[in-house]
Amino acid sequence: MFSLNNVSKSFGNLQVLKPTTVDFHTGESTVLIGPSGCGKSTLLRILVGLIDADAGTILFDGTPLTVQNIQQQRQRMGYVIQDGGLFPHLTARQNVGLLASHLGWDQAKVKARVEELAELTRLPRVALDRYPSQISGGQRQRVGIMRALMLDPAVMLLDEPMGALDPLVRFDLQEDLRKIFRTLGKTSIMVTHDMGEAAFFGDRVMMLGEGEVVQEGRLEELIQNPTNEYVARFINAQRIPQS
Amino acid sequence: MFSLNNVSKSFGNLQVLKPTTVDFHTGESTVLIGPSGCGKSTLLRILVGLIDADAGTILFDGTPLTVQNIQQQRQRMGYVIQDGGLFPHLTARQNVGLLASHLGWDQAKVKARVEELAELTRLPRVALDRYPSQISGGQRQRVGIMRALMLDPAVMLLDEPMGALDPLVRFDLQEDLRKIFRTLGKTSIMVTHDMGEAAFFGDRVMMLGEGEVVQEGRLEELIQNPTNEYVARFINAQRIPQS
Amino acid sequence: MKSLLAVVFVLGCASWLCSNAQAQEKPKVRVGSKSFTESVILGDLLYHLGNQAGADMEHLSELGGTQVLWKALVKGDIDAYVDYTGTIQELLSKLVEPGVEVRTEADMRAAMDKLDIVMTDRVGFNNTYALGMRDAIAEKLGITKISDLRGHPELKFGISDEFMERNDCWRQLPAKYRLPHKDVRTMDHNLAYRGLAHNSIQVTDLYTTDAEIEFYKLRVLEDDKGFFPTYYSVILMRKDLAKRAPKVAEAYLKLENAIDSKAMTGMTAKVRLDRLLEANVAAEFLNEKMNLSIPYQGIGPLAEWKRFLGRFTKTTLEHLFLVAVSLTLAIATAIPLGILSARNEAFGQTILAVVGVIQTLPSMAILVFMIPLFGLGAYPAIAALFFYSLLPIVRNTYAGLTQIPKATIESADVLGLGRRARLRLVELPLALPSILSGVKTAAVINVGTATIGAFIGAGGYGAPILTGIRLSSIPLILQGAVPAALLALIVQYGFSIVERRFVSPGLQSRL
Amino acid sequence: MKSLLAVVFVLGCASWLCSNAQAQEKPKVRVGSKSFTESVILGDLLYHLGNQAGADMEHLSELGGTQVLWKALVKGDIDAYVDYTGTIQELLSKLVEPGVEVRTEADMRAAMDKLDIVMTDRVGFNNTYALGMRDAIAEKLGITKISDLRGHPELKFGISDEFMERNDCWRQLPAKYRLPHKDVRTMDHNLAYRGLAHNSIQVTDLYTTDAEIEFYKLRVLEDDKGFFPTYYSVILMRKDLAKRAPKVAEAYLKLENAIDSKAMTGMTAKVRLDRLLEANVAAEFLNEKMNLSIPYQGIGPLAEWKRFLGRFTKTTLEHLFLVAVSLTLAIATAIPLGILSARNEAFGQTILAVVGVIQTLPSMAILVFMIPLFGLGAYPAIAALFFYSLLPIVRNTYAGLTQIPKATIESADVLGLGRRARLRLVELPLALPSILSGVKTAAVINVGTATIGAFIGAGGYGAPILTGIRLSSIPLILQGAVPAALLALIVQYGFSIVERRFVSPGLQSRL
Ligand SMILES: Nc1ncnc2c1ncn2[C@@H]1O[C@H](COP(=O)(O)OP(=O)(O)OP(=O)(O)O)[C@@H](O)[C@H]1O
Ligand SMILES: Nc1ncnc2c1ncn2[C@@H]1O[C@H](COP(=O)(O)OP(=O)(O)OP(=O)(O)O)[C@@H](O)[C@H]1O
Ligand SMILES: [Mg+2]
Ligand SMILES: [Mg+2]
Repeated sequence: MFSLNNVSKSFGNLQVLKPTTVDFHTGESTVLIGPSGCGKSTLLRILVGLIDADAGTILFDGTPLTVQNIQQQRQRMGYVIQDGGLFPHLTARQNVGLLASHLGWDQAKVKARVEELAELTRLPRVALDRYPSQISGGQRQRVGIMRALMLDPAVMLLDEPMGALDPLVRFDLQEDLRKIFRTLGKTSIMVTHDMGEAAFFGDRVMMLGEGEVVQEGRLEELIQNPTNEYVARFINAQRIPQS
Repeated sequence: MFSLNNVSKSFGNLQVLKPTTVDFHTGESTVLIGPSGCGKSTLLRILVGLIDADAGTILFDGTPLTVQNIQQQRQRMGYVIQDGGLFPHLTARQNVGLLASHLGWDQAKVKARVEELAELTRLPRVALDRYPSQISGGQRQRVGIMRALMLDPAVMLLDEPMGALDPLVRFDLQEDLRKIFRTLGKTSIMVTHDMGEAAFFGDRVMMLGEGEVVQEGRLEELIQNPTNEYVARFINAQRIPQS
Repeated sequence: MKSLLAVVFVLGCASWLCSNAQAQEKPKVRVGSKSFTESVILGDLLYHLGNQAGADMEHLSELGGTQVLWKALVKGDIDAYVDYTGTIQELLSKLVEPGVEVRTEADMRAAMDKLDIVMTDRVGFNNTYALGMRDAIAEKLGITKISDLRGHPELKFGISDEFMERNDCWRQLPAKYRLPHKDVRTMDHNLAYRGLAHNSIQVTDLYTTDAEIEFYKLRVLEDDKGFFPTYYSVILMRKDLAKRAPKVAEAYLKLENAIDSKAMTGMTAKVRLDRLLEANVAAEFLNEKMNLSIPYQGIGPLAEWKRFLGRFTKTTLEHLFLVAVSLTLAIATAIPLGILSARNEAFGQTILAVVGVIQTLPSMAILVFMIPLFGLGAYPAIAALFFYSLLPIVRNTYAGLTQIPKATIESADVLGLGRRARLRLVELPLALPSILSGVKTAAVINVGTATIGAFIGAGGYGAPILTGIRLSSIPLILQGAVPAALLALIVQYGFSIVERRFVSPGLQSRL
Repeated sequence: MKSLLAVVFVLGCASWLCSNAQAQEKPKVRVGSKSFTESVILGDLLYHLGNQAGADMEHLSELGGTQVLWKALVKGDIDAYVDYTGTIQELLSKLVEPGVEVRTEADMRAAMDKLDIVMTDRVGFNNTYALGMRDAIAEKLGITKISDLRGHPELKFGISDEFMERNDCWRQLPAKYRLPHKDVRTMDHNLAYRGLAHNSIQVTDLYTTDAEIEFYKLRVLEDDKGFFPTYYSVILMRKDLAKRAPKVAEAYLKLENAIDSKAMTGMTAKVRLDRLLEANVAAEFLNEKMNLSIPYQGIGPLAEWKRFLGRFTKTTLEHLFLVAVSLTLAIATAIPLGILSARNEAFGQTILAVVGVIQTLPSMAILVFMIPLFGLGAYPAIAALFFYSLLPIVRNTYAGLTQIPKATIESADVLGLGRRARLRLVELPLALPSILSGVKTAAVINVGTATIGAFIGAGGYGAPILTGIRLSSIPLILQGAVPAALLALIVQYGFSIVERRFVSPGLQSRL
C-alpha cells in the first residue's frame, strides 16, 4: 500500500528520520513502537502528506503521492491522532459527519453511519451532540476514531489512538477494530506505547530508534530475539499489575 | 489533605458526581480508575478549583477552598493534564519556568531547576527551547509534568500524566516520581487507565463509576475481592503481551 | 392628549364632509397670491376664512406678480387678494387721472373705490426694510429704535448691497438719523445673519417679516422717524363679493389689524425653516387667533412630531440606503480580499497596504474624485463609504484566518477536505468572531462616515448635522448625531445577533 | 546638474568672502523698503545691485511707511528706496511752495531735484487698480482693453467693496467707459478670484501686480482711457550717492524700465504663493535680467526641492505629532478598555457601545465641541483623533482576549498565576496578534483622519489637501495625500515589525 524509498527528514539539524526504505503491505497491520521523540508521528505525518520528506519517494498504491493527488488520496486514508484533533466549532456528531455531508451523503445515511460508529466505539449518545470542550478525553479520542472510520477508508493511520481509553473500552475497541481491519482487508499502521496492544494488533511490529528501523517482526519475535539490549529493555519496561 | 463532604456535580441533566464524601490523606498516593466519562477528570478539576461543585464542601489542609484563597493554594498544587496544557506562545523552558520567574526567582536558579527536571523526565535538551507545536506528544507531556513539579508542590494532581510516554521513559519516571512523593511525603492523586501504573503508584486505588466510588483499596485487594463483576472485568481488561 | 387630538381630527373630518355636502348651494369665491411665501400664506388665510364663511373656495396660488393679480381682480377672475400699500400706490399712480393725489391710504381707498374694488384697513404688518440687532445685545445696550443707535458709534454694521445702493435706504439713512458709525460693510444677507450670531457685526438691514428674525432672535429696531417707506398689507376685494358672498366679505374684514409683524414672521418661519405647508400654517393661525377649528394636518405637538418623524424617516432611509449598500458591497469585497491576503503572504501585505492607503484618503478628496465618475447624489457617497469600510474587514479576516491553530488546519487537510471546503467548513467558521469584529468596526465607522453624504446631496443624518454646524444649532446637530449614534448601536446589536446565531457555541469561551 | 550647482555655490561663497575682505575700502550704502511684499523685493533689488557695484550694502527692510522712508531719505539715514508716482505726488503736494504744479512726472522730478533727491525714470510697472478676466475667456471674446467690455453686456462683474466705493473707481468707471453691465456684485476679493475660476463671474477688479494674476492665469485689461490713477514705481535716491558710490547710482539707473508688470507679478507670486525669500527672488531676477551671478539660495530645481522639503518637513512633523500623540493616548486607553470589556460581558457591551457611538460623531461636530475645551490648534484635533482611534483597538482587544481557548486560561489559573499575572503573561501575549491588528487599523485611520487637523489650525498633510481642494489643484492635493498614504504604509510596516518582534513565534502559524 505504502512504499517508502530512502525517505528522510530533519528538523533543523536534528535528523528525525535517516534515509529509510520500507513497505507497508496491503491488508497488513503494522505497529510502530519506539522511544518518545524517535519520529513515529513524523513518519505517519509524512505518509499522510502533512510533512514533506526531505528526500526519497513514497508510493501509495503504486502511484507517487503528489501535491495534486494527495487530497483525493486522503479520502482513502483514515488518520487518528491522540487528542482527536477535533474541530472546536462542531459537535461530535458534526465532526464525524463533516466530510460525508460535504461529499453529498444523504443526511439519514450520515446519521445512521455516525450512530453505528458510536455503537462501535461505545460512545454515549449524549456525547454526540456536545462540543469537543464539553466531553471527556476518552470520549474525544473515540470521536476522532469515528471520524477516521466514517468513510470506511482503505488505510488507517493511528497515532496512539487509544491512549486515553479506559481498559474495558480499549479492550473491546481493539477487538472490534482488528476484526474490521482483518475482515475487510484494510491496511493499518498504528503507533502505540502499549505492548499488549502492539502484540494484539501488529501482524508486524516495527521498532524505531535514532531515526531508523531498529528491528521488525511479530512482537513475540522481538521479545524472544531482541536485536540489542535496548530493544529488550524497551519491550519489557511496561509494568504489569501483579495479582 | 483534601476532605470532600457530599460533593456533587451535574452537567445539564447528566449527574457526573453523585454526593460523594471522601478524604485524600496527606502523604498518601491515590489512584483514580474508572470507565471513560465517569467523572475522574471532573473530580480533579473540582479539587483544583476549575469547576465549582454544585453542592458539598471541600477542605484543603483543613481550610475550605474559596474563590479568595484558591489562587494562593494552587501554588501548593501541581496539576498535570494529558496533553500538557502548555502555553503555545512559550518555549518548553519558558512554560516550565513561568511561575517561578513571575514569583521572582533568580534566573540562574530557574535554569538549574528546569534542567534538573529535564533530567528527571529524560527530556532531550534540544526540546527545551522549542515551542509546544514543535515537540512530540511524549515530550509535551513531560514538559507538563516538569511545569507542575517546578515549585515542588505539596500535592500533585495528575490526570493521565503518562499516557503518551514510551514504556521505558514511563517506567523510569514512575519510579522517580514515586520515590520523590514517598521521600518528601507528598500527597498525590493520579488518574490512569494503566493497571500496572495503578498498582505501582496507588497506596490506595479508587474505582469510580456512575458518579460514585465503587470500590477502593490497594489494587491487589480489588483484583482479589472485586465488589462486583464489572470491577473485575474492568481491572483485568488490559492486554498483557504474551511472551 | 391623544384622544383629544383624535376628537379634533374627527370633528375636523366631519366638518369637511359637511362642507362638501353643502357645496352646491355655496357661493364660489376665488382668491389669489403672488409667488413668495408671505403672499401664499395670506392667500391661504383668505381661502380658509372663505371656507369657514360657507363659500366654495379656490386659491389660485403663486401667480406671476402684481400686474397679473390686479388684472385678474379687475376682470373678476379672482375676488380678493392681499397687496401692499407701497405697491398699490405705484399701481394707482398709472391708473388714476393726472392731478389726483394718491399718497395717503385714504387716497388709495378712494381711488380703488372708483374702480369697484374695496381696499380694507391694514391687515396689520409692515413688510419693509428695517434695521435689526440681536435681541440680547440690544437689550443690554437699551436700544429699541434706530435713534438709539446714535449713542453707540462703536457698533459695526453689515448691510446688503441692495440696501446700500437704494436711494431710500443707506444713502439717506445715516443723514436722517445722524448715525455716527464708521464700520459699515456690505455683505451677503445670509452672512450678515451669521455675522450677527458671531457678533462680528451688530446691526444689519432686514425685511420686517424675515423668517430669520425669529430664528436668530433678533430685535427689529423701530423706525422712529418714519424713514423707510411703508409697505402695509391690505386686502383688495371686488365690491360684488359683498353681494355674492356677504359672509366671506365680512370674514375678510376680520383680518383688519389681525396680523402683526411678529405673527407674520412666525408664519413665514414655519414655512421657510420648519417646512410646514402654507395652508396648514394659515389654518393654525386662524384657529388660534379667531378661535376657529379649521382642520389641518401638521401643526400642534402631534403634527410637530409627525413632521419631525417625516424628516427623520427621510434622513433615516437615506442614511440606511448609504450604509446598507456600501457595507454590503464592502463585506462582499473585503472578506474575499482578506482570504486572499491570508493565503499568500506577499500578496496579503500588498492588499493590506493598498486598502490602508485608500483609508488615508480624505473623504472630501475621495468625493471630489468620485464626482466625475458618479456625479452627485448617493453613488459617489456609497463609493467613498465602500472604500472606507474595507480595511477593518480585510484586516480582521486576515488576522482571523492566520490565527487558526495549525493543528486544526492539519486536521481538515488530512480529512481530505479540499481547499475551498476547508475554507468554508473550517476556516471561516473559526475566523468568524474575528471577521465579525471587523465588520462591526466597519459598520460603525460607516454609519458615522455616511454623514459625509450630506456634502454631496445624498442626504442622510449628515444633512441636519451640517446645517446645525452652519447655524451653530446644537439641537439640529443632535437631530443628526443622535439617530446616527442609535443606528450605530442598532447595527452593532444586529451583528451581535448574527454573532450569536452563527458563531458556534463551541467557540464561545469567556474569560 | 548637481555638480554644476555645487560650482555655482562655491563661486557664490567665494565672491561673498571676497566682498567681505574688501569691505573696508567700500562705500557704505543703505536702502529701505515699506512693509509689503513688493516693496521688500524692490529694496532687495537695490541691495543686490549695490553689492554688485562694490558697495557695502544694508537693507532696512519693512519700515513703517512713506513718511518714515521719506524722512530717512532726506536725513541721509538711507540712500535710496522705491516709491510710486501717485504717492510721490501726494507727498510733494505738501512740500513744495504753493503755486508749483506737480502733476507730471517731470514736475515731480524737478521738485525732487530741489530737495537734492534724484527721481529716476519709471522702473517700469504700474501698480494700480485694473480690471481682469480669465485669459482663456478674454481670448475667446477678443477682449484686451476695458473698452472691449462694452460689446459684452452679458459679462458678470464681481468687485471688491473698496473698488466699489472709491471715488476714482467704480463710481466713475462705467460712465467713463460707457459700460452697459447690469450684473455687478460686490464680493470678497479672494472669493472673486474663485468666482472667476468657476466662471460664476467674468470680470473683477485687481491690483496690477497681484500675485494671483499669474496663479489664476488672468488677463489684466488695458486701461485704454487712462482712467485709473497711475502708480508707477520710481527709485528715489540722494544726490550725494552719485558722488559717494557712483557705481551704485549708475547701477540703479539700470533698473529704469527694467521691470514690467508681469515680472513684478511673477516675483510677488514667488514670495506670496511659493514662499520664497524676497532676497532670493530679487537675486534670481537680476541674474536673469542683467546676466549677473548674485549668489542666492532657494531658486532653481535644487531650491524648489529644498523649499518643497521644508514645507514637507513641516507638515510631516505636524502630522506625526498629531498621529503619535493621539495614537499613543488611544492605545493606552483602548487596551485597558478592551481588557475590561473582556472581563465583564455587560460592562464590555456598554463600553463597545459607547466607543461605537463616539466613532459615529462627525469630525466637524467633535471639533466644534472640542474648541471650547482646547481652543484652536493641535489639541482639539488630537482629542478628536484620540476618540476615532479607540474603537478598532478596544474591539480587537476584546475579540483577542475572548477568543483564547478556555483550556489555556485554565492552565494559567491552575498554575496559580493571579489575574494580573495571567493577563500579562498569558492572555495579552496570546491576544497580541488581534490587538495589533486593531492597532494597525486604528493607526491607518488615524493617519488618514489627521488631515482634519488642517480645519482647526493644527497643520499636517491636511493643509495642502484642503488648499488643493479649494483651488482644485490636483498636485497640491497629492502633496498631502501621497505623504499621508506613505505615512500610513510606514506606520503599518512599523507595527508589522513590532508584530514580528513581540508576537511569539509559537503563534505564527500560516495557512
Ligand atoms: N463542560 C461540560 N459540559 C457538559 N458535559 C461535560 C462537560 N465536561 C465534561 N462533561 C461530561 O461529563 C462526563 C465526565 O467527564 P470527565 O471528563 O470527568 O470524564 P473522565 O472520567 O475524565 O473520562 P476519561 O477517562 O475519558 O477522561 C462526561 O460524560 C462528559 O461528557
Ligand atoms: N515542527 C517541528 N520542528 C522541530 N522539531 C520537531 C517538529 N516536530 C517534531 N520535532 C522533533 O522531531 C522529533 C520527532 O518527533 P515525533 O513527534 O515524530 O516523535 P514521536 O516518535 O511521535 O514521539 P512520541 O512518542 O513522544 O509521540 C522530536 O524530537 C521533536 O522534538
Ligand atoms: Mg508522537
Ligand atoms: Mg479524563
